[in-house]
Amino acid sequence: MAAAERDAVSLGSAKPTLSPDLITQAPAGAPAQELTYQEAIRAALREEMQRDPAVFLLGEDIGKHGGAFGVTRTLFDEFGPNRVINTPISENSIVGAGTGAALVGMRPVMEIMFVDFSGLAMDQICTQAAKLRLMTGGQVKVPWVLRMPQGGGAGKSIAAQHSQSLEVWYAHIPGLKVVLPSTPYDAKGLLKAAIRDDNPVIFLEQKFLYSFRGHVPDADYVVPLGQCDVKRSGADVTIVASGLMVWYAMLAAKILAPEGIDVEVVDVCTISPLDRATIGRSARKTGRVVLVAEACKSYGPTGEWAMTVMEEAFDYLRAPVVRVTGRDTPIPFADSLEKGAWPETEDVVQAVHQVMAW
Amino acid sequence: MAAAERDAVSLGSAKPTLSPDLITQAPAGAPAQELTYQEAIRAALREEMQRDPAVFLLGEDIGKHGGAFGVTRTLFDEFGPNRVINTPISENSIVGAGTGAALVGMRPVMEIMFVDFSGLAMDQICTQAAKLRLMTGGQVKVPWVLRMPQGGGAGKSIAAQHSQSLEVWYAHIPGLKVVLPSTPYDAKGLLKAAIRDDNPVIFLEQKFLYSFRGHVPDADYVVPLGQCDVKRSGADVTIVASGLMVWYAMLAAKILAPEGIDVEVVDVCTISPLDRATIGRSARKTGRVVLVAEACKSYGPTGEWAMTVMEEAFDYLRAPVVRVTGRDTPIPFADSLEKGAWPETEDVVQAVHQVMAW
Amino acid sequence: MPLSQELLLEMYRRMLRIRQFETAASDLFRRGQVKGTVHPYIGQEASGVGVCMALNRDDLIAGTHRSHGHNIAKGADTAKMMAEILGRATGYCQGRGGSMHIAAFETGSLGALAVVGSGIPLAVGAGLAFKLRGETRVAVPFTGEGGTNTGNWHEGMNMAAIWSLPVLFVLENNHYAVSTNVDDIIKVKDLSLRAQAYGIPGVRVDGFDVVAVYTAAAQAVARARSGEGPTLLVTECYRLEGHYAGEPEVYRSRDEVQAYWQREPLGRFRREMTAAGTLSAAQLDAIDAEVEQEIAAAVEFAKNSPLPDPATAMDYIYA
Amino acid sequence: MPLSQELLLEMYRRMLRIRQFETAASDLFRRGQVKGTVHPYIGQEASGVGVCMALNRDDLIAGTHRSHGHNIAKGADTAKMMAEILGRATGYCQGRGGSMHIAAFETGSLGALAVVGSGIPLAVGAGLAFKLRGETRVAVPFTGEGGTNTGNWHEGMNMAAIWSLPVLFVLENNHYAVSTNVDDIIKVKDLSLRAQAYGIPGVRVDGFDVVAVYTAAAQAVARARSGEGPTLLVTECYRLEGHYAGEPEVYRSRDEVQAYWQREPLGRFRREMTAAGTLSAAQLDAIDAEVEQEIAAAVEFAKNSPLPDPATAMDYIYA
Ligand SMILES: Cc1ncc(C[n+]2csc(CCOP(=O)(O)OP(=O)(O)O)c2C)c(N)n1
Ligand SMILES: Cc1ncc(C[n+]2csc(CCOP(=O)(O)OP(=O)(O)O)c2C)c(N)n1
Ligand SMILES: [Mg+2]
Ligand SMILES: [Mg+2]
Repeated sequence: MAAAERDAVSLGSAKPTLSPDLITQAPAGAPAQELTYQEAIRAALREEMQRDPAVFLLGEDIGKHGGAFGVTRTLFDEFGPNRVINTPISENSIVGAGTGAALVGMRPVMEIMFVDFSGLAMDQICTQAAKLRLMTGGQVKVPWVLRMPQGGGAGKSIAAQHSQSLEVWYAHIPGLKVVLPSTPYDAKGLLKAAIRDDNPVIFLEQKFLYSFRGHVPDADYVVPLGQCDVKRSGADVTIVASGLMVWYAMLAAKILAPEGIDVEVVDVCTISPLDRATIGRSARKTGRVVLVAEACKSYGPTGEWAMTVMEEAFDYLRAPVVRVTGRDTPIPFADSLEKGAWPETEDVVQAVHQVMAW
Repeated sequence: MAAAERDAVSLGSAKPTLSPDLITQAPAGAPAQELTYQEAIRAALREEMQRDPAVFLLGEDIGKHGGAFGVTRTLFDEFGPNRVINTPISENSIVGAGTGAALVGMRPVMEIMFVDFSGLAMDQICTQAAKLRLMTGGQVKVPWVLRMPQGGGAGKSIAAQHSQSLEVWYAHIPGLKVVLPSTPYDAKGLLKAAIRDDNPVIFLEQKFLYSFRGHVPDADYVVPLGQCDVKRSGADVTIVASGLMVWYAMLAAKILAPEGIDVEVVDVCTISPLDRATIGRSARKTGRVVLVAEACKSYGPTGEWAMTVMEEAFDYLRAPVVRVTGRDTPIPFADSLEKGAWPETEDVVQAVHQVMAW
Repeated sequence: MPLSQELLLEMYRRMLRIRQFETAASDLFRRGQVKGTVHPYIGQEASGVGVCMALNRDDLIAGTHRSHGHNIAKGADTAKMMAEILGRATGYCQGRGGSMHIAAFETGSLGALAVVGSGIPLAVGAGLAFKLRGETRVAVPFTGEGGTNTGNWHEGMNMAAIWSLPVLFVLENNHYAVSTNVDDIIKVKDLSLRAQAYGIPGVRVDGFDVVAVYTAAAQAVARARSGEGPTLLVTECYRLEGHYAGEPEVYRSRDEVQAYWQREPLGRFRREMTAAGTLSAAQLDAIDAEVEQEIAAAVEFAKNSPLPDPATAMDYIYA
Repeated sequence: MPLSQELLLEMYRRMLRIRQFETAASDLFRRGQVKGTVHPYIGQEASGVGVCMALNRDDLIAGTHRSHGHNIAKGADTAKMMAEILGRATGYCQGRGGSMHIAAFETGSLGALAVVGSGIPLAVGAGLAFKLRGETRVAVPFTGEGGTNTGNWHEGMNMAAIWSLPVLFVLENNHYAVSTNVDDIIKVKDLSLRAQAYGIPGVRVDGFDVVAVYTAAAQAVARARSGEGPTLLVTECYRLEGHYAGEPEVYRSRDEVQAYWQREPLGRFRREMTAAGTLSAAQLDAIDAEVEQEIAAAVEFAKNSPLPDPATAMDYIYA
């Protein structure tokens, strides 16, 4: 698992094209430091645990070991076994226990090592936690966060049961909020917002991004849930993307600028509830839309985004919405097959050319 | 549970507007009998069990009791305890055991009482069965069928944990096929095709439809998987729907005909793999599309259908695609709240007026 | 030491409340006035009451699809419960939950979850919170014997055991899971044996004997409060009605059911208490009259209560 | 009766194959030639070999994320395995599976599933099929001690028990689940006790002693074949390497690991067999040379094999 992490690191840096300066968010001047996505998540956990004694961590090997990707490393030493709790391999009950603790006033932050394993916990996540508030007529709320690494990136090679992007499973269930940050800045701000939110929040972490760096303010801040973030504003075409795909979109924008194509990039950093207004506004402005998601194509997130464009901007469309997605396949192990299973920046560039040429 | 069934029956007949003659499929002349959707499913199970000794049933209370909705009633007496096997309450392992049996040459047909409980079995369904063939480089196949009642219909009142429509959870996972029949004829033909298919097939049964009647041929027939079925052909507007919503669409078509609006109804009876060609052909013909699904709106099936229309028929669209869906809410118990949680025929009629008026 | 008259009378009152409530609810259901389904707790009254009388108001129970009785045993208001079952705005869940999700948080509930086994980890999590905060409260998940075959049960028992959490696992063996007899789905005859896999005590009691259940529960609760960890308490009872009101029961004989009716907990309690002279028939008759009135009033209250306003349909989806 | 020289030599050969294979694979991984991850089986060789030598070719094993050893023990070809780990078209899974999903169906596998516990119900289902068809084959799911806390384990044990299926549950207690020591996640010290919850026999053996494992497995397999149902076999061994090759191991001391190295199964086997004069050093040395060559050849074969053709990317998604 940390092997996958190591790949991410090496490959992350071996891909100079995907450089941190593609996205700058920390307000100029304000004191900030450069953190990786992984460090930013850890910083959010630490600060929220310091701020609120009700916050505690629950998950497999999150103690000394620091979890599958080292995200919680050092927190066990800092907060001890009552705030950072190692569990047995019991995903459904980890989430269920988190719900029970939340029902009596705690604010658990749980980790499932890979989103792929959350199939074991779907009942507690979607059928219990998401519905408890409504089923009880508002007698209770379930304030928890479930952190789950997901997705891949060229050359991860951890095959079919450790590589999926499953945001749609959760985004389709009312009562849940679903977040997928693309940058260290967003990761920290969104996680703080998620921990302070009174609803069950699915916090997805794109594995390949763990090693990505960015400036993160020292000051306490939150990135509000429920909003898309325009990472780049442009006049000619809108790229709607989330997670790692936002970086591909930004890189594509950079590649396309010299051709005189001015790209706007809308980051769906909260997958659900979906900020339809921002997507609609951008689509009406540019009239051309490309959707990019790492998840499998069919019944994936791009469908909902496309319907949103249809509902919000139909009369403004100058070309059909085009999508770039993961292939409809379980992720194969071998490099030579895995490569084609996920979108690449080149695919995004090509899709933009396609909508511009329409 | 059979209480829900009883409601379906009574309400089914209490809704004269939804009469069997809205859809006729059995070839005229050929010997046929009128069966309910439930009886048609049972007939398919019986005939396939007679045809192939490798076919057996696995599920909770499917023996003498006949399952939550009585679908397997009489089969235990007819085929005995080695072909109709009652299980403990262990959904994940029921599916996993089915997979293991399928790997060694059996063709299990499993029942999970309500699709809502399948959250407990997502790992075995989506992360194991769906991926085994690819992960093993084609060394094996997993020929099973998983039957799951889903959905509601006005006045079912079984609340948040017994009323969901979850086809998207499965349709998003490559390796699975997902079926949702709307009529007794399709239910029998699709189930036979599913049992003979060499892949894991999710066979969803709309609970409110169990009591619906239709003519079913006596002769052996299958309805091939992977195809949409044009239930009504028309020139002015296309309604894409599945399950119970197909009946609302047909009824809407009947209501709209006198107004001179000629509706085409495309039944997405195989949710996945999606027959994009048929949807595209119809959308290009009519230029106006209404999507109807019982599932929750956000990240539900209508998104993928909308994207398909975008990809297949953008230049032909004379109005934005409009959708009618379930509300983004866990299903509440009380009649007065439940009513609005699901689409009604009136909503479909209104949506058609909307696209016609564009 | 012997139990006080007051306590014994309250046990009888709550058991009778359950019996009358279930009878009334099943009746309303058969007459089509209750939608959905009703899972009667008749035959298990002594189990729920014996356990809940050993709890404090701030101890929490996790319920199931069959939790009318658990709520009433914990002290819930039968009028608000009947209103919930009829889907009225005045119900505990404002009509959103209905029979299967009825949960009175004001009297100490963690919710009633209709997915078998799913309530167990909630109780484990509540117990974990109690321990982390140094509270002496106890969490009590109720499960049927069918529910012990779910993964949740195993995972929850193990977690509570390794962290020695203040949890009392109550396994109500009413002998059936829908149509399935316990002997067809569990090989061991004594279900309390299952505690051994987790290194915690397993206790088995006559679930028709409210005093025996209370005594065993009180011991386990004391153990939990003092930090010694969880206990598995198996109450041997019987589901005297169908799985749901009106269920055909093709899988068991009338004789079997009749035989168990001879042992039903209310009649037995009255016989034993009056025979021993611990309680008088007059005392119990008074409660009979009182409860009959209470339930009749609950039905009236429910019937006269308004349905939830459709304008509130989107409330309570998010906090 | 004493085991034949031939059998003993084959046991040594397979254990050594595993040791050498894992050493070579870990080495390739550290040098970046294997992508993803590698979970070495070193320290558990006697467990897998002892069990699999007691099986027929058409008996089936269900593997885990750590199943290189299980496959080799069952007789898989090390060249096709190494090719799979390097993601080559000549691998058992044509490069689609890699280390975590390596499964040689030709020598009797049900697959290797990397979601802990998920292989158990598959074996139960295969056992069910064997029973329904009146076959005398046996299904054998391997699980680590960490895996016994999954719902799958409980559900599978119960199903196999109530239907008395021909299943041998092998619980390999290598003392760690990633960084978590068994004592922190399971309260009972003797894991074979867990069989009692299901009314089936639980047997515990020294997992470093291949003959002891073989003998216990053979008995359980005979029992299963004769229709007497499942057995839980706990093999006490140790994970001598990190959870995955190169894993930092911050959670345990070098001394602890060193102490266990003294007991590792291959040296022990050689010592005991030569001391007792059952096998000669020369016989074992010959196997050492043979296996060293075999594994070197396997690495060569793998390195020289082609990667899967991208044109085949959509194959094997549907049958
Ligand atoms: C996970 C799951 N599977 C199936 C069902 C359908 N179901 C409802 S109650 C029940 C039987 C439960 O038996 P038991 O645990 O003994 O409780 P009892 O009904 O006897 O109170 C079943 C199978 C369910 N609600 N949840
Ligand atoms: C359900 C699930 N949770 C977590 C993981 C991550 N993980 C991989 S191996 C492992 C430890 C398994 O321990 P054990 O069962 O003892 O097997 P061992 O690794 O010791 O062979 C974990 C937690 C997983 N693969 N599946
Ligand atoms: Mg029961
Ligand atoms: Mg282990």
